[in-house]
Amino acid sequence: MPDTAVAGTPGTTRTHGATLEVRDLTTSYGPVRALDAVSLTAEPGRITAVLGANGAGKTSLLRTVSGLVRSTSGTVLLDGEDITKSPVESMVTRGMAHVPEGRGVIAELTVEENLRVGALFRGKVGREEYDRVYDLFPRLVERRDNPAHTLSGGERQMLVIGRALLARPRILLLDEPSLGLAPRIVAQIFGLLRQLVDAEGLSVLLVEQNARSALSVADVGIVLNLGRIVATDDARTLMADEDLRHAYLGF
Amino acid sequence: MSDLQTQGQPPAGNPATAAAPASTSSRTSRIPLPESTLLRHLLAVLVCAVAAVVLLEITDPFRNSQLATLSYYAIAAGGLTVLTGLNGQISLGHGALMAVGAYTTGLFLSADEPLPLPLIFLAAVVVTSLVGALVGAAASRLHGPYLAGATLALAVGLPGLALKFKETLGGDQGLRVRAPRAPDWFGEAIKAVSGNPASATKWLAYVGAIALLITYFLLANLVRSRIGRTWRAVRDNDVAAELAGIRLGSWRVLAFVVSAACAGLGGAVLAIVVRLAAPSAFTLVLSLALLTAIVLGGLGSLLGALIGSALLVFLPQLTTDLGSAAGLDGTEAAQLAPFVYGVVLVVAMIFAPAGFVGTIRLRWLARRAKRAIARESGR
Amino acid sequence: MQQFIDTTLSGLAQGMVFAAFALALVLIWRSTRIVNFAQGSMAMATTFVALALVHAGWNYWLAFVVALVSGFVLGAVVERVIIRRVEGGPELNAVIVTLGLFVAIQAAVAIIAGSSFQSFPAPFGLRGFTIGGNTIALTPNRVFVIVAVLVTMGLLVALFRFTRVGLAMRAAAFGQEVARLLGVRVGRMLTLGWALAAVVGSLAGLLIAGGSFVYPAYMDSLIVFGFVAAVLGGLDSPIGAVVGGLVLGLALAYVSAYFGGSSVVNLAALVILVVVLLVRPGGLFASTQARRA
Amino acid sequence: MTDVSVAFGGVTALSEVSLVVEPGQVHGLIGPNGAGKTTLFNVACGIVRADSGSITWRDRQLRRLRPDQLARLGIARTLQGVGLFAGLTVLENVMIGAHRHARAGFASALFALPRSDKDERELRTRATAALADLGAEHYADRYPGSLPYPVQKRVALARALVSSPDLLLLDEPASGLAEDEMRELGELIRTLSGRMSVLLVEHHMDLVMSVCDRVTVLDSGRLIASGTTEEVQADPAVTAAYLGEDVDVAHDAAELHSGDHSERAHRA
Repeated sequence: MPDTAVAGTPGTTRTHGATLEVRDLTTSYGPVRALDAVSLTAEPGRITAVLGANGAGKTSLLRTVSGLVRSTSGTVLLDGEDITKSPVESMVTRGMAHVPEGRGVIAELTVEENLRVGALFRGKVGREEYDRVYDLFPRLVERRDNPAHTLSGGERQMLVIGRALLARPRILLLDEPSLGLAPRIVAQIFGLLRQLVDAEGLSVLLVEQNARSALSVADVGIVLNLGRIVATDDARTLMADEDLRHAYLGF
Repeated sequence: MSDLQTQGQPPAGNPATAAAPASTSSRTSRIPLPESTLLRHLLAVLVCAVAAVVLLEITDPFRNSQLATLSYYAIAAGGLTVLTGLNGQISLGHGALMAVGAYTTGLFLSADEPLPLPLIFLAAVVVTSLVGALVGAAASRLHGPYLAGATLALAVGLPGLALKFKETLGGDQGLRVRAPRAPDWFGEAIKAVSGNPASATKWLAYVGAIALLITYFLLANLVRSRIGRTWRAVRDNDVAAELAGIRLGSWRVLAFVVSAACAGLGGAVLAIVVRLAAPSAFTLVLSLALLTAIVLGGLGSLLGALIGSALLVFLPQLTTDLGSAAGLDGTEAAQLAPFVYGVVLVVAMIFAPAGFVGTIRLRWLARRAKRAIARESGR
Repeated sequence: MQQFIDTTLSGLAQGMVFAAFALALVLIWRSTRIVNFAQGSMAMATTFVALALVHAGWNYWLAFVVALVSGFVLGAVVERVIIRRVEGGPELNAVIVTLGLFVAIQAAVAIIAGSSFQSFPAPFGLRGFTIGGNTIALTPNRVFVIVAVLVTMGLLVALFRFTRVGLAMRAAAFGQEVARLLGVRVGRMLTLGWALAAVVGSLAGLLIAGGSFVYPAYMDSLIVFGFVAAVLGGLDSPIGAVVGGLVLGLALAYVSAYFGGSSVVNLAALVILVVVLLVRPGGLFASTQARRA
Repeated sequence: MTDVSVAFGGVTALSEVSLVVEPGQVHGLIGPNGAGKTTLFNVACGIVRADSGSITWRDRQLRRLRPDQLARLGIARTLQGVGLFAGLTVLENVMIGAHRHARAGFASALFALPRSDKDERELRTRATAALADLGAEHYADRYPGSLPYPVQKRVALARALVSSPDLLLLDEPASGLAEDEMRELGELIRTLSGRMSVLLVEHHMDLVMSVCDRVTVLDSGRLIASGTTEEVQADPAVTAAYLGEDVDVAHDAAELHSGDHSERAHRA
């Protein structure tokens, strides 16, 4: 196991990740149904990848899970506790970190400030935890005092993942981390994700359009189409499946 | 979902199951109205004119003068309804635009041999329209708070001109306006209609009523036409409007000009009714009162503007009386009216953003839609 | 020369007040995309609180502090009870609501305190310092005005830069959704933002009232000047608001001194506003670059 | 459209993209999220001005024209979502679409001259016909907000069609539709192609592949493939753009940690 990056990092007192269970979740935006009775489970120590073309409902799924959008019906359970109606602000204290689509950096704040916002709810956070993020992403060190809007796409992605880690999540929701990034950078970020999951046992629910990259790192793959789950399988099996290609490309 | 099924099939041509009865056809089935917009609107004007004569003749001189006041508020509010309600541009500068009309009228009337009144009114309208075109051109690139702030600056800044040009505009004291006398035929006509004596107040009330009727006739024509529809389209979704071939800037400026023209006429009527054009008459409070009138009446409805204006005229009276009864002294009681305006603006925007007329209309529409859906699913 | 120096000094002092007022507008705009047209009325109301206390025999400074605290409370209540309902809705609705508050608060104060002119005490002398036998337009009170605004700005910078609450407020203002996902109580931060802005606005009201007359409409032109100053600097930029306030203060002082007196000051502000909006709609310090990225 | 490039504050959204829409054809424009499809659309209808390159329609240079001018030249567009005027009835919405055919001016409207009435009647007839074409004439007097989403989409389409455009730009017409509605839409688009040229942005591949004559594929602001539907389906670059490439995750992660600057090089 490649553990060069993560081994020996301080502050890994976390015991285990959290189990996220979604049951019959349905979400509508006005008259448009974005999610139709979706059920899935994300388990500790595993990366669960949700795949599908544009408009399949992937982002709606994450937004409903974290409470940004209210579901029409269905339940979301975190370690067995019903969090369907919990306010968004409380999710992070329950151990859920949601990294939204489009690299949700706060553009006006500096890199360091963005990181600090990530740990705000925890009260005082030791310097070593910030250093740990900078160790993971050495590229951020030199940009520390630059406003986040000056960062490149890859750097932003590193920043938001680092920021999410500062919240010490037990489950990480990632929305299209590959969007607009060069394949190399995507591979790097996914690789790092794998290491984190293996080393610390957290759960990851990864939403991706870039199916091959996502499946190469994930344990389980779920394919959404028009708001419905059309396939759930082991990542490796899914990779070889024609259904996947069809869901995406229609041929 | 039943809608989809009705949709998928070719129209059955069965009027009983048609989604919504065409409002025009249901209207004509009850009261036969002429097809032509012109005739229809002229008919309405005629009815209103008769009503106005009756109203003015059965009420005392004090009420007459109140109705004259109502007419200039309603004229200006009608213009503001076009701008804010139909076109979505807010203006806090309409008080200042009324001032332009009032001062123009005052200046023309101060000539040794003044022009006939209609010509003077026309001049006031033209001058104010020009100012409105200028303001509108600047405003067409602004939105929401920026536009509000800019027109606010206009409302506060423009009266400064009157102070600056003391000799012609009379400074703080304002410009005395020589209200024109009633022509002889007017007295005879009134005597023939009701037997009442024809006072100067009555004459001014009639002038106001005529100006109001003409304004609302023309505005109603615009609202009903392609022009009004285009304004509403620009208000609702400017990108989609532009994609449909509408040049946003020109249409916004046009709305401002029409609106300013009304403000100018309102100011002109105000000048002869009050017999004074002074900066203190055109403060920000006037602009805000106009805004209250149209919000209260329902943004975008001429009838709403008229009702709102009526409240502007009669509400201060009512609240002042109430205030005095509650033991407030005169100046304190006079402040109750603006207090109510303010509270009304806040409450209306929070609880009934569609205003008085708008809320009723929305209720009706919702009921109609519900009925239509019920009918479809019953099929 | 003497006149020029005097004009500049009084322009600077005026500009400082405009800057404070503009800053308050910008604070609210940044977090809620609303221009608070009621800010002048709110500040006026708190000034009347101070005046009532002074009349009741309180010490000026105590009254001053109570006025600022009442500003804080008023701002918080207004946001929580009223503004919350129109936040994020059509911008026209929010504009109309703040205008309604503007009128209502002003009228309420007039009903309670009367609409006559009342003199408001100044904490420091109103006689200019004497330098080399000439009395210049810099009075101890003006020094106080300038210092008070500078101290307030310093405190705000410290709050936003160095405290956790300040960071949370900025996060809430710039990235509502992200901030919520990170556990920031955005609603609470917005309320706090309005409350702080109301304090700064109240400060401007108290400063401009010092040694002068107050009446319910005395802040009417200040809301216009504050808005012009804020737009001058670009509604998004606190530094822009300060610079815009100073520029406007100086410009108006010169206009008043050299072109036709105080009657055209309002008109001059209008002209400046229109020119800026037409030439640089985003203001002189527009940070559109950051917004777009 | 030749060599069109657009950049937003240093970020290149489109890089030297060229495409030709033939008269009477349906041309599909596809690509993954963030590929630049919407930007290209915005350039074509004038909302965004291209930094370089040229856009020609019937020998006219269009690059510097505003959307309303383009609309008057016969280029109509639907918006993502629906973009209807909420305060106008369905019929009025469609009548706005016919704006470029209106003749009566301000004066005739102000005085309600018969000319204005006649004009209104003509617009209404046109609009009613357009609604009837799409089977939505029942809804003429309703307000868009009270209608089901698929019906709103039809109305939006009717609004674009009523101007009898020569070029129709359809922005994700199938989003939010169920499968059977999508099939109807496909048939409709096919019938349109005889009357006008259609440029279609869509991510429902079934629809694109069944209605388009030619397809252009964008990825990261670049054109990666263009041709008939069969040609595009067979193109490995297209599959790679959509599904991503196989990558050796474990290997690359180590590189990230060593702080290489490959991304900078890539972006340059």
